[in-house]
Amino acid sequence: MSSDLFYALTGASLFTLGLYALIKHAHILRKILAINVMGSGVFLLLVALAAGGQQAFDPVPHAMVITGIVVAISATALALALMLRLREASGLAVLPDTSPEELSEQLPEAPSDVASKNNGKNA
Amino acid sequence: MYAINWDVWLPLCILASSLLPGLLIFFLPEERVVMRTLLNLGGASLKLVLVGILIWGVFNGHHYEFRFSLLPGLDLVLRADALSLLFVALSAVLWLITTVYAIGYLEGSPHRSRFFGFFSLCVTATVGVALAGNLMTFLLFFEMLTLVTYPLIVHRGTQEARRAGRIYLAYTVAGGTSLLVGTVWLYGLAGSLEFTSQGFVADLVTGHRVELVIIFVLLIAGVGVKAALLPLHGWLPQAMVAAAPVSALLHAVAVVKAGAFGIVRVVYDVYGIDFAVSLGVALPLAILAAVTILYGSVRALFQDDLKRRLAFSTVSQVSYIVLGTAIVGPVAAVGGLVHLVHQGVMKITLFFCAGNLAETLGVHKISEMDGVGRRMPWTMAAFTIGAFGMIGAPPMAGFISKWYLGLGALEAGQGWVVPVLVGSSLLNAAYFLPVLYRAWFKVPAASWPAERSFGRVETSLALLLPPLITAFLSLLLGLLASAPFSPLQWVRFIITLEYVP
Amino acid sequence: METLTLLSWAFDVTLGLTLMWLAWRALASEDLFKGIVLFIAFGLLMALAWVRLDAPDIALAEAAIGAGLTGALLLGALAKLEAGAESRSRRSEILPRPADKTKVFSGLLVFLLLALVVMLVYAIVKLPPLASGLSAQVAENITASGVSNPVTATLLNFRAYDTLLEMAVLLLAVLGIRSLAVVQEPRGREPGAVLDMLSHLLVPLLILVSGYLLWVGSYAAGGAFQAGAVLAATGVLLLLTGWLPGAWFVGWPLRFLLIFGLAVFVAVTLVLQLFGASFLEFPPSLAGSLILLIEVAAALSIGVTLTALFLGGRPQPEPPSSGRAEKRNTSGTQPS
Amino acid sequence: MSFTDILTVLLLLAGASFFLAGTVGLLRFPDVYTRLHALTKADNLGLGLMLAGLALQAESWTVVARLLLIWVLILLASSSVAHLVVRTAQQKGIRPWKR
Amino acid sequence: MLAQSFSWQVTVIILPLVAALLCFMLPKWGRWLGLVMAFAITGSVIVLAYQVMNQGALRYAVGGWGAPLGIDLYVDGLSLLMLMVVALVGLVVSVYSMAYFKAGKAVHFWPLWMLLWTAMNALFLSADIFNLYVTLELLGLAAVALVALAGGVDALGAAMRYLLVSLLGSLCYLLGVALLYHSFGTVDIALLAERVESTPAVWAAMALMTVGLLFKTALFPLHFWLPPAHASAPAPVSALLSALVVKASFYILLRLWLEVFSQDSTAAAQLLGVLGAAAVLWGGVQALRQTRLKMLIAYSTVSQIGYLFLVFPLASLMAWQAGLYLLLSHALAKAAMFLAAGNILCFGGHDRIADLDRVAQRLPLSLTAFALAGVSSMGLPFSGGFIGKWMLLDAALQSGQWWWVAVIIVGGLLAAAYIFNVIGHSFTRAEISHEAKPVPAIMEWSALVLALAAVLMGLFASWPLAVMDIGAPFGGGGS
Repeated sequence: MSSDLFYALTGASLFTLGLYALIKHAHILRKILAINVMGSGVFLLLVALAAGGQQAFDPVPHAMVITGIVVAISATALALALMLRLREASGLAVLPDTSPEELSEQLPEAPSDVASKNNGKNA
Repeated sequence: MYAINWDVWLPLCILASSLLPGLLIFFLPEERVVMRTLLNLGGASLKLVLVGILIWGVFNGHHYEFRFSLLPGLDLVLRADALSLLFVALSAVLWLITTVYAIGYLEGSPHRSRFFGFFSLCVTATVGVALAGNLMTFLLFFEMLTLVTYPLIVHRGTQEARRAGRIYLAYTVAGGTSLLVGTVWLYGLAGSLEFTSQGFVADLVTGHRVELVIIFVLLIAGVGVKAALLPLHGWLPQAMVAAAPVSALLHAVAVVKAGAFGIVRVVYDVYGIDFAVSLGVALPLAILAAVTILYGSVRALFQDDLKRRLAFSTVSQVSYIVLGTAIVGPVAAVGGLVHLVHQGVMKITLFFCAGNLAETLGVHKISEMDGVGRRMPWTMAAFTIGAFGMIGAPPMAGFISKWYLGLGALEAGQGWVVPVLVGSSLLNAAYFLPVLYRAWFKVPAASWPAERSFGRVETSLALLLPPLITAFLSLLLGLLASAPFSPLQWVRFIITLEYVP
Repeated sequence: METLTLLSWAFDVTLGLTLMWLAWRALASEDLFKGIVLFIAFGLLMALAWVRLDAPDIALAEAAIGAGLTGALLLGALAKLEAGAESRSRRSEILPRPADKTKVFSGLLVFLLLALVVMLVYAIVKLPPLASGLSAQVAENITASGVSNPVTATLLNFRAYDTLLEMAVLLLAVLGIRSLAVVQEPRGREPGAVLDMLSHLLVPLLILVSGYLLWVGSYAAGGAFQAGAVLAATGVLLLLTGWLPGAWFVGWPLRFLLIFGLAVFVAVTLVLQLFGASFLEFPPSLAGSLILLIEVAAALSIGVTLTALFLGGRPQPEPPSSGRAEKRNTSGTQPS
Repeated sequence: MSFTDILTVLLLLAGASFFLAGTVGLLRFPDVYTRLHALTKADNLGLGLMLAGLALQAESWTVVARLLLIWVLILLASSSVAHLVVRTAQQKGIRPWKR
Repeated sequence: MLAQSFSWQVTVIILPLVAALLCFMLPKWGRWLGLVMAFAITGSVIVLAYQVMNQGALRYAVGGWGAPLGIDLYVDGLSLLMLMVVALVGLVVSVYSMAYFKAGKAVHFWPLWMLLWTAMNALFLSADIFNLYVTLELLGLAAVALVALAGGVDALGAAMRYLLVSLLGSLCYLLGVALLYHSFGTVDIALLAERVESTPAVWAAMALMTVGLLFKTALFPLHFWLPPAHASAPAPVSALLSALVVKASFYILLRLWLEVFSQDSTAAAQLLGVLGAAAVLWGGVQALRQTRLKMLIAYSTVSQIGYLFLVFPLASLMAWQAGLYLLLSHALAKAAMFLAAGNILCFGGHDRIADLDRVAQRLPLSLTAFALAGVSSMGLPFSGGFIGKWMLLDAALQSGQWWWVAVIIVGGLLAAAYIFNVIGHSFTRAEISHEAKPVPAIMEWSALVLALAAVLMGLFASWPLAVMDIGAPFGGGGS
């Protein structure tokens, strides 16, 4: 197994790992981190496979990844700003219909008004 | 560049003569009464004139057909054939009369622009159904009819009206869906949907008999909802909450008639009566119609609400048309088809009268009708003519229909129909005669539920004239049945086309 | 040489495993701050991996943008998140791994993800080995592209259209952020003598580095994005040391700088189209200088844009009454 | 292996050991001030040694100049950032660790 | 030379981009600039349409390189129709937004909307799967920013979820791009279609890209993000999202399945069909249960999207055409519905269906727009929805897969139920009337124009169907 292939497999694993974290974690900041990890995995895969050949390296995937990195930071910045705004409006940095039991488990001392607001929404 | 080819554009103009006024009326402010009335009556009269030209043209050998490509291989076709002329003429005449009546009836009530807008659209759809030259076009206007009658039914805006509207939609939308599936399926098998005398299915489809039976059931179920065939009639009595002109329109001109007309089309021009017989679907249809006739009459017997009684009467009477269509034989077919016209004229009379009673005296129930004939002699006279027609008393229009039906059944060797006819006539008598007795011979109560005074005449002229005219018409149709150009002669002509040996 | 390959192989495996471990820890750690720091470390090691994969251009971009600026963004956001929650305990703010909705759901998820991994691994292993890519075509056309660094040639010539749209994405992020929030009344911090001096030294140096990266991009690793990222780092540093954009700047001058790169890009291609070139076609004789022109504008815009992303909202110009001259004074140079 | 090669290896090893020391300090020291202290001092020195080692292998003087530039840049950057961190820590009221 | 190098395809992409820059640079003029540019963009789409109808499908090599090295733009009947529906809805929504957005929000709306338009036009013209990724991201971020424009907890939360889902979808898609690129050494769709063969990597790419795009298209069960996002966005944005944005990812999916993944994927196609059927039913039932008008419309979108996936298992020319026709008419109808709902919301300050009677009677035009659009959604004549449904039924019956017929039927009945539920309320006589804010006439007419367009699509079907054949995107003119 060449090391390039190994990097490609690492990329695939990172993608999956990020996907797992994206689904499992409630905090938006963590979800954003997860998305970034997934992105890194995809980029790694994209370039590592290109390096596999014996010929001169293929610059096209490199260009694609640079494009991808810039897109990723744009998305991250927007997501963070949105998160802060959401937090300002709702007092919580989780997605709106996170189930109340999930919230209460994470947040034993959550202010009651927020919890009730969420309950109302779910009902 | 080209001279306008009227043979193409006339059918479209007939549609437009109610469509455009209808659309314009929507945008009229509520208080522009004169303008609205002008548009209404102008459109109705124009349509009548155009239909007259159309009939004249057909007799002079013109072939009227408008074609517009909807999809590759599928056209929107408006064509004036013998059968469609019958229905077009009926709806054009009755629309004019109903419009006059509706103007009188709704005077001063809210949302009239909306009402008359949909009223015109409703007639547009009916005329479209009548002129449809293929099953696709028929389906289009049939569905449009569903949509535009809904606002008329819920027009009053009460909870009850909305409930009735919901029930109406539940039935008709489901029916429309069934019709749609049947049509698409048939199109897939036959590759064409053009109506032809004696049907196109037999020529274009070989084999697939099971599918064709299923399609027949789907199509009949689809149109049968509007025709209020037995298990599908539930919406009709509910829809009685609508205003009297709407009921008149629903029962006599538009919805129910479109359904019955659809059955005629499906049996004659889609399948062809011979092919339908060979598929073995004609007899079940006839039996279903017979059952509906008896069932409707029996239910009518037990209604105290006048309009509900009339509604069940409609359920029963419309099935005469279906019965006549499904019995194999030209004579019975004549009886069925001519009933399309006769029932329309008679039933509209009855509904006008019921509306007059409600509007003038506040009388809705039969038990309140004691002696009403003395208070409103003209109205009740019209009612009496209509009722006798329904029973099928000899000089009246209804008699003609029943006579031909019975004769035709015997000719076709379906003797079981005769007892049905007799039984139904007896039941008709049983539910109409007591009403007449009450109205003419009982002593009126001290006061009417909600009386309005109209001076010297018993009610406003716009309400009184229409029932008188239609009553007169139904007398005339019976008396002059064998005159040239009477509906009976016309129907005989149609049937000779359908039954070419 | 045998030992060297073995050694490098061992290095690659270690690096890959470390990457996975870091990612895992960054995502799973109880403390958000720790998670972010680990993520930054992850980014830096990613840069190392890029170097190992013969991708120095990406390594630079990753180090500057992926690890550096993203890290700064994340930390800044976390700081604001915590600043808003002073009443609450830090522990509650962290919201670590949520409880599983049900065990079944969790199991299903793991199963699906395992299936995903198996599918990916199988697909990758079974990938036909030839995979020549487009290196031959790139090599063939590199002389016509006007630059000798194939990555830059791809980014700014062969696939310049991607880059154009990508700059639109960047602009879009700023637009989105500006529509979301106004930066709250900034607390002008005194830079202090030491920081002031250091930033005076550092800022020109960074700008120099940025220019160098831009210049070198035409034949070696580097280019507009990397240069822009370094510029942005400068901007972020300035913001951190208490420098604030002056009131005169946050109106149209700032907006102009934000769209400058994109505008030049579009303008150049439109002018060329007037002369008969097709969309984004650069005549070989002019391609080098045109690309440089676009890159300069792009780098400037990218720098300003990324800094604006870090700022996290639209700066509100001061009301004119509150001493404009004074503000300008505190904004740029030292008051001391 | 020439003399310069050996010198390079020695310098690199020395640099790496300083890095190691700095990292150990970062992980093991008790508070932010002491950790920064270990990190900046040791790492700057370690980096300097490494760059010196690499400079011995350079092919031209321009490369040496660039390596030097890198060192200066890192020195400036790390001292700026260290200062910033410490100041923030102070503003937040974090007390220096005392035994 | 000039004539050859100049292309209206480029104009269609560059114009909205320039418009975005101008609107951002000159915020005070933003509204008027936006409107003028909207007309200009629509005009150039019309010119492009004229060109394509005369010359057939066009391919344009950006930068003169040509695939596989460069990026190609490609326009055929399919992309042209998408461009045109975007132009029509976009123009009307622009006019509507002139009145809808007050100064503060307008400053942000116009540049974002123009970028969204850029993204859509670029997406429909691109023939390059990596370029499509970039346009997808541009589209997704612009859409999210527009949703968040509404402010408020609901909108922000919905936007956040939408953003995360959108990014997840893009990354799945990008991973597929990576696999395809390394399998065949190109990212050009036409070249991929030539070179593609059945390998594990292609299967993995198909799965990943399909799932990623399904996230963005919000096919059941990946629709969870759509109703809150579409319901809480500002009305014109809801219209754009429901009418156009979800269709963009569907378009990519369609292209890929038609060209790249076309061979032996029957099982996967059946799966898509099943999900589509579930969406039709689930969306319909959920729409019926909603108490708020905009939520109802959003769930209706979930349901209507399901129909588009019923064409995958049928896979005949007629089915593809039916799907596209449904897509187009749904775009018009749904935009009209959201604009009408926006008017109602603006007028009465709420969109509770139960209290609609007091509002709707005083906005007859908006109500008419809603009703006409509803007719199209139900698939009743005369409307584009009816034609699409007719063709879909025809295709389903011809392929012998009658179970899809049942789904289409039940879906139509559900649609009728939830739409008449709204219309019925508006006919109720109301005792109390509302404190109402007047709605600018232009907003009412905008909704009506779109609804009428949906109705007209039911009458003039031959023309769009003829356009669909340009370049034979659905493979072969025959059968």
